[in-house]
Parts: sequence; C-alpha cells; structure tokens
Amino acid sequence: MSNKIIYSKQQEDFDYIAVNIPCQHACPVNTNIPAYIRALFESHHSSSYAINAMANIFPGVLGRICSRPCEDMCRHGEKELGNPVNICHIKRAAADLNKTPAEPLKPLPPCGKKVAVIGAGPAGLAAAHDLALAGIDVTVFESFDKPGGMLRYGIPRFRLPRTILEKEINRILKLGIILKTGVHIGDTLSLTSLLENHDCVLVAAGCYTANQLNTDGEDLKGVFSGLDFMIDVCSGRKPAVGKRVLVAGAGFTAFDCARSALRLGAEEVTICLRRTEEDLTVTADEIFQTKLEGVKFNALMLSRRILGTQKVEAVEFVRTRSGVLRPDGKREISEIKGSEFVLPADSLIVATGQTPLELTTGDGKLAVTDTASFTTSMSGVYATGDYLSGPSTVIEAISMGRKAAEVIARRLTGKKYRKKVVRMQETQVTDRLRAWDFVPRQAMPAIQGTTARLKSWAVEVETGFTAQQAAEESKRCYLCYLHYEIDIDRCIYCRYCIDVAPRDCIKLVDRIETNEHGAVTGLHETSVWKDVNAVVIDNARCIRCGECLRVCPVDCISVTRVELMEQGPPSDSSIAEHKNA
Amino acid sequence: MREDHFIVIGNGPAGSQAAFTLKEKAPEARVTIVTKEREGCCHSHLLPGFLAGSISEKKVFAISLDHYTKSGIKLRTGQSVVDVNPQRKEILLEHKETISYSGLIIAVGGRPYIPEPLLAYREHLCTLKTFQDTGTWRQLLPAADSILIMGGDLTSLAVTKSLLALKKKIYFMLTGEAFWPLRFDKALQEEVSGKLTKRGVTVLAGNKLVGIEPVRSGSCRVYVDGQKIKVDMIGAFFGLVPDIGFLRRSGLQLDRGVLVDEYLCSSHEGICAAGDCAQIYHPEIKDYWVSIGTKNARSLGKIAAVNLAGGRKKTRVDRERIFDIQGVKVNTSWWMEF
Amino acid sequence: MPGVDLTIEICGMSGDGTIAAGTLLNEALSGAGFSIIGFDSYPAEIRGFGRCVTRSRFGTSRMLALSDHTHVLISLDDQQAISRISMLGKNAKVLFDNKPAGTVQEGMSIAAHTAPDADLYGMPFTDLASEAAGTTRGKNLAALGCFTGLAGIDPRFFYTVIEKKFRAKGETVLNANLNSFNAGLTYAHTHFEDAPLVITAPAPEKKKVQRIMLSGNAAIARGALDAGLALYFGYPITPATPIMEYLAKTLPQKGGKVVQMEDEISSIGAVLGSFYAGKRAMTATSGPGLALMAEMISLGVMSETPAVIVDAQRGGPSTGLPTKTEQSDLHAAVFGGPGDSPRIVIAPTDVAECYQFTLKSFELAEKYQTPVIVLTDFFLDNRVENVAAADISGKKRVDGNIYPPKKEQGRYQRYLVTPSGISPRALPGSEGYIYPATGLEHTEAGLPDYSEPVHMQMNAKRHTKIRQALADLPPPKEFSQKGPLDLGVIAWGSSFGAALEAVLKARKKGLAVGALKVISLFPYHEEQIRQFMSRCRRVLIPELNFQGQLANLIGHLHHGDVVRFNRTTGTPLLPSEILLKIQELLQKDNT
Amino acid sequence: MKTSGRILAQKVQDIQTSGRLSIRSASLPTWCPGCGYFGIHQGLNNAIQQLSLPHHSIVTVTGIGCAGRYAFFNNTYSFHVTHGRTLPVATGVKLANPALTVFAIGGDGDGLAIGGGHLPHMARRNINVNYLLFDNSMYGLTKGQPSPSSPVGTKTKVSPAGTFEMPLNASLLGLSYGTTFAARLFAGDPESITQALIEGIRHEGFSFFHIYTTCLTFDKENKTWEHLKERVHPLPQKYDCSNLSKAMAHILEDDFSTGVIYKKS
Repeated sequence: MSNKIIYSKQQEDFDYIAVNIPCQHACPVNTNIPAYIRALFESHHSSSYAINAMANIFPGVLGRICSRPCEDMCRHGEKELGNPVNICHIKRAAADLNKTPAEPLKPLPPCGKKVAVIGAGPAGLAAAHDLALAGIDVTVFESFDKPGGMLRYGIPRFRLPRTILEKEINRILKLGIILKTGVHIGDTLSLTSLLENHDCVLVAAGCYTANQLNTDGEDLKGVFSGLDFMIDVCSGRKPAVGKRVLVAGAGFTAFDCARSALRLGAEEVTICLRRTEEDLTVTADEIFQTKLEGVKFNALMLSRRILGTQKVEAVEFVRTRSGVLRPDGKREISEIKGSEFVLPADSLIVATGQTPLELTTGDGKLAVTDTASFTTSMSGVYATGDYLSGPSTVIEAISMGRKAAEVIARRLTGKKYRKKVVRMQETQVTDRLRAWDFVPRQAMPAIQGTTARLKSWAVEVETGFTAQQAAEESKRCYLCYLHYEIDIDRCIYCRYCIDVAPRDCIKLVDRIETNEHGAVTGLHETSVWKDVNAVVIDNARCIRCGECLRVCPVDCISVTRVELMEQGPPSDSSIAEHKNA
Repeated sequence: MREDHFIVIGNGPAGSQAAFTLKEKAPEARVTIVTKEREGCCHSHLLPGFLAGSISEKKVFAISLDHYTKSGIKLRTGQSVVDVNPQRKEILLEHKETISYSGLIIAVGGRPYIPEPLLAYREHLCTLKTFQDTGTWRQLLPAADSILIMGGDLTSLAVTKSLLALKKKIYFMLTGEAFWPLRFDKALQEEVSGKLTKRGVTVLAGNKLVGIEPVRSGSCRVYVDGQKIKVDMIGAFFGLVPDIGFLRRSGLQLDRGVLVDEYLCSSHEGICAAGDCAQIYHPEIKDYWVSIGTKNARSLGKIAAVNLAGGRKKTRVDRERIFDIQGVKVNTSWWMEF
Repeated sequence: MPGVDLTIEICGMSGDGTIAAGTLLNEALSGAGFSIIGFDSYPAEIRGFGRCVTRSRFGTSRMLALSDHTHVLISLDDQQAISRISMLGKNAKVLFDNKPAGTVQEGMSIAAHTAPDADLYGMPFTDLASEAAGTTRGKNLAALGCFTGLAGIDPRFFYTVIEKKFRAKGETVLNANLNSFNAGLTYAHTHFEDAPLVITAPAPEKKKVQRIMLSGNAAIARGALDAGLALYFGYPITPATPIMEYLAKTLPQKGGKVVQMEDEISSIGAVLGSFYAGKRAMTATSGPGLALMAEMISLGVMSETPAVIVDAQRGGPSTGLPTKTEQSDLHAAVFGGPGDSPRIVIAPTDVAECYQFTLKSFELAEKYQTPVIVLTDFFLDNRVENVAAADISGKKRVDGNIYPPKKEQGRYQRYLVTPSGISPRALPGSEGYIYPATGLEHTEAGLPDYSEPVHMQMNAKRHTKIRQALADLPPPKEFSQKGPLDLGVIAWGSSFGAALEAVLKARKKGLAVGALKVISLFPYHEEQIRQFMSRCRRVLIPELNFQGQLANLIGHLHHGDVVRFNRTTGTPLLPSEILLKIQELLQKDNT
Repeated sequence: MKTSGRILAQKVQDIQTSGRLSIRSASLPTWCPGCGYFGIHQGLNNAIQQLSLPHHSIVTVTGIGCAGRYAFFNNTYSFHVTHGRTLPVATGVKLANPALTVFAIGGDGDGLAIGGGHLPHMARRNINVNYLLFDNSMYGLTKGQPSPSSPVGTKTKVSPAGTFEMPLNASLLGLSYGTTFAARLFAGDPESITQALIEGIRHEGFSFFHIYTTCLTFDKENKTWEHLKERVHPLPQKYDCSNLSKAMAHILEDDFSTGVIYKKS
C-alpha cells in the first residue's frame, strides 16, 4: 500500500462522489460527514468539530436546527437497511462534547480591500467569515440589536439556546470583523454611500417581509404574521393568542409558532396545511415533538377569509386537492370550488413564507440580476442568502454566503480561494464490525412531559446525546468515503468475496455502464459463467464492511479513501492536516 | 402478451371483496391478495361480540381459506408489503420479494390510533382491531372487574356493550379526539355521555389525563385532574389511522389515507384504494370523507375492483348517514345502533 | 391429551449449518423426553449446489418411520426449501429468513409458494446472528432459537446440547452460538408473544430410561467396538464415511487402529489379512465400493477367511445417486462376485439393530469363516433415533473362532470336510498348524486342485456351512394376529419401520393384516417365511428398488399372489403409501 | 487506488472482445467460493486462449473428487471417469486421435491414492497427455479426509490424532518416474500457470503439472491461502530445468519453489 495521494478535478470523480458519498453530496456546503463521524467515534471531538466548522461554520447551531438534507440521502436509510444515521445530532455532539475551544483561525495578511456586508444572519456571517479569512477588511451592518438574523429572531430558544449561538457568532467576529448593529440601510445609510467607503457591498438582508394572505379580515386583531410573531417571541415579548389558535403554514416557522403559542397559554393549537402531512419538509423528529406537545394537524385546506368584527372569531377555509410533484419537490395543489367551511379561532398565525425587504438604490429598487454570480442591478453591490433566493434553509444560506464571498474575493484580489477537489488516498480496511450495522438509530433524548417543557422558554427540549450515545450512533455510519475495488487483472473469479458479502453488493458482470464523464452508472449482471467478464464491487450498494478484502485469496481488493474537499486559503491547511492526523 | 396480475393489499372486508370481484370481472387474470394477517378475512366489528361470547370464532372469519383457492385467488397470509413502486408497477414485500402488478388495490384498513401524548403509557393500553388482539383481552378479562375505556370510537361503544353484558364496571373517558381526526362538538359529546350514563357507565367527560401508574399485575392507577381511579384494565379506542406507512416512499398521494377520487382511483394509473384506508374526495358533498364499517368497506372493495377491471362506477354517498363534525365527514351507519 | 406426533424440517443450502441445527434440535428434543426419528440428506457437492434437509419426527409414542407431512419447516435457504413445500401438512408453520441479501423476484421467496393456511414466520436469522455474534454463521442457531421461542419449549434443553457441542471449541465459539440462539429466542418472544405452537414435553417416565441420540452409522461403529474391533480399514465413500469418522475417534482409545487405505480393494484386502491373522477387522463402503470388493469377498469365501463388510446402500447403478437412499444392493450383496460364493448377509431395520447385528456379525464371520455383509442404506445410516441405552450397549462379546484340537497338531488340514462344513481354523503363529490359504480351488489341505470331485465337494462344503449359520441368525419376526390374514406385508432393512406403522394403522382400521420382518437375507429362514406366507391370502413386499429384489429372493416361497411395491425416488418409504397400497389391495379383494 | 470508471468499463469490454473466457461453461462452477481451483481454471483458460487452441480439439478427462467436476465447467469435450482412472482413459483418447489436445485432471486423492499406480506407467509410455494434479492434500468432496500428500500429523475427522503416514511428493514422484516435462505451480498465481501450461502443451510427450492449491473448507492449517502465499516462490533465477538430477536435488531441498522443474531436451 502506497501513501500516495491524488487530487483529482475530473468530472468523473465528482460524479462518483455524488452517487457514492450521498450525504456529503447532499450537503449544500459539502460537509465531510464520514470524516467527522469517524473523528467523533475515535473521541477526537475537537477535530470532529473542526471538520464541521471548516465547511458549515456553525456546527453547534446546525447540529440542532439543520434541515438535514444529508440524512434523506444516507445509505443507512435505504429501504432494507433501516434508518439513516443521525448525522445532524452527531454534529451537535461534536459541538457539545468539544471541550477544547476551537483554534483561532488565521486570516491571510490584509490585502487592503474593504467590503460591507448587510445583514448578520447566517448568509451574511458566513460571507464575512470567508472574506475576512481572505485578508479583506469586513464591516457587517445589522438592523436588529444583536447579530444572528433568523437564527436569533426566527428560532425559539427552546430549540436553539442563545449561548450556543453567541459562541459561534463570536468565533466569526474574532476574525477582525467589525459589527454595527441597529443600522437600517436606507434610513441612516444608503447603499451609495456604503459603496463610497467600500470596494464592494454584499446584501444579505434576508427575507423580512411576511407573505400576506391577501384576504378579508387580515387586519383584525388576533391575526399575526408568523415572522413578526416569532420576532416578538424571540425578543421576549408575549403576544396575546387566546385559547384557540390556528396556524397556517407548513414550514419550521409554522411549527415554531404553534409550539410558541402553546407556551403562551393557548389551549388548542392546530396547524392548517395546504398540502398533507406527508408533504411536510420539516423533520420527523420535529413533527413528533410538536404532536407530543399537543399540537393538532389538519390537512388539505386553504384559508380564504378571516371572519370577525374586531377580532378574529373564525376562519373560512376551502378544501384543496393535491396534485403532482413539481420539479422543485413541492406538490401542486388546487382549490376545490364550493368546498368552503369555517373553523372558529381566537387567533390566526399566518406563517406562509416571507419575501425580501427590498432595498432601494438611487435609481429605484435593488434587483438581483444573476443568482449564479450574485450580481445586482447596482454595480459593486452583490446579494446573497435569502435575499437572493427567497426563503431557504440555514445551511443553504450559509452555502450561498460562502459562495458569494468567493466571487467577491476573487474579483477584488484576482485570486481563487476555494477549489473543489477529489482527494484520493489508498488506505486500509477499518475496524468497523458488521454487528454495528444493527445498532438502532439513537433517538435524541428530549424532556418528557409537556409540563416540564412549557415551564420556561429557556428549557431546551432536546437535551443532546451523551458521549456514549454519540459514539454508538457514530458506529452506524458506513463510512461511505471508503471505496472498495477489485483489480480485474488479478481477480480469479472465485467469488469468495460474494460469499461473505452481507448484501448483494458484489456482482458478476458482463458489462459496465458509464456516463459521458466516465463515472460508473450501472453494472450489467449475468449468471452465465462464460459471460462473467469481471467481478465488480458495486460501491453504491457497498456498506463498507471490509469482509471481501479480508478473504480475497489473491489480495486483489484495494481500499481508497475518496473525499470531496476544498483547497481553501492557506489558513485552512492547518485544519486539513489536523484532520488527517 | 403478459397476463394481467391484480394485487390486492389487505384481506379485510374491502380487500377480500375486491379480490373476489376482480376474479369475477376478469376471470383470466391472476389475482393475488397479500395480507399481513395470519388468518383469513376477519370481521373486526364482530370482535366485541366474540369477547362477550355471543359470536363464534367461525363467524368472525367469514370466508374459508379454501374458498380463495377454489376461486383461483392466490392468498398470501402473514406477509407485509413494505413498498409500492408505481413506475415499475411492483410491490416489495418485507422479506424482500418483488411482485409485478398490472392493477393494484390498497385495502389495508387501519390500525388503532394512540394519540402521541399517550404513547408513554402504550404498554398499559389494550386495543381491539385484529383477532390476535382478542388474546390479550381474553387473558385479562376474567380477573378484571373494573375497566377504563378511553376514547369513544365505534369499537369502544361496541366493546362497552359487550363488557356491560359481562357485568364489568366501566369507566369511560370520553375525549374529543375519539374520532380522530375529527372532534366531538359539545352537543354530541353530551348526547353520547347521556346514553352511556343511562347504561350504568361512569363517564369522565372533559377530564384531562394526568398519568397512569401500574399497581401489581395488570391493574393501574389512573390520575385524572386531581382524581384517581383504580382499574384492572385500560382499553384505548381513538379510532383507526390508515395503516399506510409503507406507502410513504411510493410517491402516491397520501393524507391520512390514500387520496382517491369518487371512483376510488388514486393519482397513479392502475392503483385504487378501498375501505378504511381510502380518503375519498366526493364532489357530491364537496369534501373528503372516510368510510367506517364493514358494510361500507365491502361496497368500496367492490367498486374499486369494478373500476380497476375497466368499469366506471361511482361511490355512493348516502347523505343521511354522513356524520358531519367540524367540516370533515364520516360515512357511517353504526351510530344509530348503540 | 392426544400424544404429540410432529415433524420438523430444516432445509438449507449445504454450508448453511442445516445438519448441525438438526442434530442440536434432535438432541434437545430427546432431552425433553420425546421419541425421535430424524433423517438428513446432504449433497455430494460441498457447497456449490445442493440442498440439505434434516427432518425429524418426534412424538410421545415410539416413532417407527418418517411421516408424510411436515408440520414445521425452517428454511435457511428459500431456494432449497421451496421444494419442501409439497411436504407441508395443513396449517404448517414456516420459519424463514425475511432479510435476504437483496430483493428477489416474485417466486424466489418461500412466501410465494406456501398455501394460505400456512403460518409464515419471517425472521431475520442471518441478521440476528450477525448482530449477536458478528458472523452470519450462527444463522442456524438463530433459527433454532426462533423455533424454540415460537414453540414455547424450555430453552434449557437447548442450552445443554449447545454447551455440549461447542464447549470443546472454546468459549468464543460457544458464546457466539449461544448468543445467536438467544437472539433468535428473544426475537420470537418479542415479535410473536403468544407462542402459536406450544409443544408439551411428555411426562417423565416412571422408570427413567436413559436414551442416547444415535445414527445408524454410529450404532454400527459402537457395535463393532463392543465386538472388540481391532482394525478398521476404509476408503471414503458416501454414506459410509461417518462410520470411519466415529471409529477414528474411538477405536484408538481401545488400542485399535483406523487406517485409510488407498481404495476399497485394498481395504477389504487388509480386513481379510487381519482376520487371517486372528484380529477382528471391518470395512464399510457403499455400492460402488462393494462392487470393487466383489473379487476380494469371493477370495474370502474361497479362502474361508472371515470379514465384516458394511454396505451402506445408496442409489445405483454405478456412481449413481450418492446421497439418495435405495435398497438395490441386495442382489449384489447376496450374489455378487465371481463363482458360487455364498456369504452371510444381514439387514438391520432400525438403529438398535444396527448395533446388535454388527456386533453379532463378527461372531458369525469367525464361526462360519466367511465374509459377513451388514446391509444398511443411506436412510438407516443417517437417520437418528433416541434409542434406550440398554439396547445399544453391554451385549456380550462371543469369540466365534473354532480352533483345531491339539491332536491335529502336525497333521492339520485347514479345509477338512465335516458334516457342518465348518473346519477348525488355526491362526498364524500357532505352532504345528501351518497351511496355505488361497483363492484357487483347493483340497482339504489348501493345496490348489481343480479336479471335479474336489470342486464339487468344496462347493458343497461352503454352502452347507452357510446354511448351518441359520441357527445363529436372527429369525424373521412376525407382527400380526393369529390365524389367516388377508394380507401379509414382508419388508426388510430401513423400510420395515414404515411397513410396520402401516400395518398397525391398518389393523386399527379393522383389517386382517400382518407384518413380517426379515433380517437375515442370506441364508434366509425359508421355513418361517413360508409358514407366514401360507397364512396370507396375499403377500405385499414393499422395497426401495426397481426390480423387487427381496421379492425375487423369497417370492417363490408363496403359492399365492406376491405383490411388489417398488419405488426408486431416493427417499425413504412412508407408512402412508404402504397403507394406501394395503387398502387398495384389500378393496380389490372385496369388490 | 480507485480506477477510473472509464478504464474499468474498457477493461471489461476488452475481456469480452478477447474471447478468452468464452471457453467457460454457462453454469457457474460449484466449487466453494474462494477455492484455489478458480485460479487454476483462470490459468488454464488463458493458456488455451493464448495458444488459440480450438475448443473442440480439446478433451478433458477428469477423475472423482472436486477436481473431477472440472469436466463440467469448461466447454470442451470432456470425460468424467471413475475414481483414479483418468490417465488410462486419457491414454486411449490420445492414441485414438493424436490431433486432440488432451488434459487429464484430478486431485491428489485421485492421482496419488486410488490412481497412484497409473502415474509411473503414464510416464513410461510418455504419451502426449497433459496431466494436472490439483494438490490440496485433502479429500474435499467426501468432506475432509487426509490425502496421500497430507503432511504427518494432519488432523481430520478420520485422523483425529493426526496422520502418521509420510506425505508423498508428487513432483518428486513425477521426476523419478521419468516424466519428460514436469512443472510445479501455485493456484494463487494464474499467470505462471498459464506460462507453464503453454510450454507443457507444446511439449511432445507426457507433461505433468503439480499444482498446489487449497481446500479452504476442510483444510484450515496446511495448504491454506495464507500459508501457501507466504511460502511459495519462483524457482531460482539461474535454475537449469534440463538437468534431471539437479532438478531432483532441488525438489528435495525446496518444497515450495514453482515453475518448470524439468524438461527433457
């Protein structure tokens, strides 16, 4: 075995990652999931945290509230293999268990450029983080009193304790970023004037205009927008909701509103869905916890009118019919004419989404001209985050922030800072045991009993894995970054590997299909001996148990660690080395 | 040409009726029923009577196993379907066998619903849906003098009737969630309460459950709003939730049940649903409804089969029997009988 | 309470540990006090293809034969087990692994084939074993655990036998197996709370009979050991090899030796040499080996040298069906080889008789100075029964040798013609009795002589001698009422148990039927057989060969109708088919 | 290191085009997965392909045992005969039609025990038959009994205390019987099997191939993959395969060297 390392930029290898390391591919910032899970298993909590922080910047925050696109793709979640690895909560464990403070990052020497970032939400902070690392002088302008954006004003404390949030924001600010809070761009400071003092401006102002129902009665007392409701709640105010609360919406905000309403004393809280429970994108844990607290669900209904004289008394809904899935993953719905019905309510929280609060330039409104290059109608002004894309998830916002920072830094300095590469290194079989595949998914411990939960806003409902639970959960990861391969030239077709394989992951093939880049897309199986041209490991089925390698009589199976990485600015290299240790 | 293969998932009143109808309409086609039950078609509405001893086991299983074989229907008992792939027209069984179909009827019925906050006490709660469930009841009943019934769905009332016949002391905790996902309104709740009280049942309407604590074998102490009662057995009857978890990755349109139109056709070609697991949008009443009861199930099974075999038959809604609460409707005929 | 009479099958691919699981099951059930008859069949190929089946019938009364139907099928490999479905009775329980390596097409799972009345229990045997012991090898134990849990049998019966079997292999192996078993047990308990198949162990016997689980092959080996076997020579062949395996472990402890020879020819040669020199020796083989030995057996006949040969019959002719059972070597055993070469052929009918008659055969071989062939078959060799310990031990060893009197010293004639045909035999090393032994026709002194009177006289001597042996051979045993019978069933070897069960059932139905067990096939007890036949209106001879070889041998003794019932499917005869035949014949008589 | 999918696909395609596997039967071999026989199978098939021998011009005569099953896994004329009697039948075949290429294949039990009497006479006659003796020192098909080449002390079910017999050295036997071409090979090295076979098939006269292989099901101690891989090595670089006495001396000294041991010039 050689210790040779290859860094590839072949499209074929990126395609390989997309299929074979599905979690990392699904993550918008391509967090190296197998690596951090393995590090945590080996009790290297600080490197597990560092591997996370390198890609997603807010491990402690995301470990609680991430939308977890990775888990949907986790191979352990395949039909016959059980449940996906609890990737998100392992991330949280890495943060919770990491007792050594994160190593201070070292920015590149100052390059003399200055950038203003508008908005200290996840996108803005992520962008500021990357820009600062590139040696750029960054000032962040925030209209609220405190930084964090939706993390602070959109997510209740019982899901995200503020100490965690502050710790991770401070880690970023320590890079030398200047934060100015309470500043409304447009009021006291215009975009134009910002441009005078900065080389570029990056708008990451988020989406702070709540969608309206545009129906009668929307101005009645007792009607709240989900956004304002959450800002109120998160700022310590206590909106009066009455006894019967209806929540219209299906996202995390709707859930947070419903659970907050319970904590404000509501007796009966119902979430009204346009589509169905099946179509919810909120995680299953979240749905369960919400139901456990006593929130009810009603589906296939759309609010039409709000009834009442001074305050809300009832809401009229119309039935919907669910249709086909759109390419964006949302289901079509249509109203069913004539199916109106009325539900009584003391308040209605409308959490049906937000749009950006548009900024103005001298010539009018600031418009996004190209989402791929983050440009706007105003030269030198870029946009990112929800402001750019409309409402998204936190992890998507971070991804956008980081990408925008890269575009800006490249334009200002002419240098490329982050390059994606596929790193390949021959390695050895791991100590994973087949029995670990049967470890059940560890459930996130949560406070039992609604009384204890609803007692105080500061009670975090989910209490986090113990070190032992986290290690147990980590065992479950198949470590898909390991690639097993049979050397066709040396194989004697003895099928020993197939005999010991735990599932149909090694195949007798007569043909291998590839895509236009050369990545394997299909193995054409045969059981006709004379047509068995090769015995091939199907890495898309492989669960990395290593049994084949252990038995191969002619030692023709190799293991390569294949990882999608970024060759970042030099300061990152310390982490990269750390990780490989 | 490939022969037609109709698969019916579920062998309850709806599923079995669907299979026999299919065989009748398309005698050349293969018809397979896949059911996770080990026994034949069980009429679960007769189970309370069976517990009371007024109905024989034979009557509970209405159709003999031979009858399926003789009719040319392949009956696979004790086998669960874990996935449906409408693109490839295949179903996947729990033991990893795939079967191709040209037409599919989903008639899996429902399983007892336990509201999430009660899940912590699951082990103390007895339900009654399958024949196997009667085992627990028969084991505990002889020694149980007092029984708490929670919920208030149609089974609960039938069970109460049977238990009263067995001279048991009944506490009835009537809750608004009984008709999940529907809720009683005040008037209805009072009406039911009244009827129960008249029969000698202690009704605990509107009381909130605080906790359940086991005392010795079988018996439990139940805390209700400051009051505590000791019972020997607890039955949970919160209605049925369609047992359609296995369809979650199939792409079929689901809400509580499988969403179908008045012809019982789902959004995917060749897939129908019938019985308790079908959530039907019916233009006549302009709303979604689910049917409850054996008679309805059988009739839906038949309609689904007719339509799958090329017919075009609408489900009929008998307005009189629609039970309308808070805008959601249940088609039922049982209520009058209690 | 009705007695238990249940048949359990375990079926898998060779390599799945099917046989091991079957053995453990039998031992455990025997420990629980049931009577058991079990039968495995395994393929010639080690792992490539081929089905392994173990089938155990156990019950509260004595089990005589295999049953028609299987009540519980444990599938360790669905592809193999599917073929066993036809054996299932009504409401059979089918336990199978519901987590195979990948998805399979319709029909590839056993669940696709079972009748609706069958009770399917999908249980992840392989995964349970992997989880409990880190290896899939224990899936057979996991399956046993699942069964035990379902059946509500006290697991301690299994712990005892698992412990016994694996203790010697070390703590790790033992625990891996126990863990796999327990994983299955727990799974069954948690997933199928109400045991759907509760098996009640029989009440303890008043006088505790010690029972031992034994195969026919092991019984043969024990018989030989108790006979004072000194040397065993053999060449591997299915299904006789287990005898050699058993002796290889046990014979050296008694000062004997097991030598694997280069072929069957040399094996029988060495056996003859050993007896010639006065030591008891044995070889065991099957049809193809017996054929190779034919010439050497006739050397034994000609040279009047004792030998004990076990012929474990399998399907033939030629290499035939190595793992199938058949009773088609009867002609070869009785008549095979060059010239008129009479020898003794005995066929035990159950495991206890395997012991008794193997032991007896040494005495007979010595006394009558002839090769003795113990004729068993695949089914009898491999079937296991829990026999009473008293039936398979402690039998007296009798020295059959007749040595020349002292007065013969110096003028000893090895092949002296006597009225009994038996000539005293001297052993090499004894002074004054030197003689040549030869395969050529010879005089009383043993010198070659091809003259007419010598050959005629010597042929007569050899045949007389063997006929004399009848007195020492086990006579036929009758199972019937007194007086005339509508039908007499005569059977031999492994098929007799089935015939007897059929006859007992027929008698319960009020039919005038009797059974006759023939043990000694050559020479045979002409008189007793004839007497039995004379009381029968008809005689039915069921046997597992194509021609009806026993019918060929003794059929002429009957004046009436001799009905042959022959089947060569490679599987044991069943009581039900014989009963059907009996009923069919008697019905014909009545119409 | 991970291979590019494109290269992998091409390799598989090339194997198909070369036709070197087309000699295999349709049904999969029934040998235990991981058996050394697969390596020999691979080596022999490559030799046949490299020599461009028409498949119908080949006769494979096999004995009884796992090696005997070879007759069913290749698409050539083959004759599965009785135990130990491969060489006499092969002799007949070759004498009847010298144009055929004849392989005799059997295991160590077949060739050294029951059929051990045939090898000397085959060598004496020097008929152009290629005899492959698969030597795993084990009776596999009868479930693990010792063979004539099992080392002293081999423990099996029939020899629980270990065998007392001295093992036969098949290569030495071959040389001492006067075989005109002898090679000793290892199943784990199909490439050298191919090379030796090419040479042996071309050799006019009897060619004897003594091939070390495994019985991974029943032999866990002696000829295991692990042990063989550790011990087997090529013949010395300056080895002279034309000198019989030196060849015998070498064989006596070194049990695990592989290559063409002797070739009568």
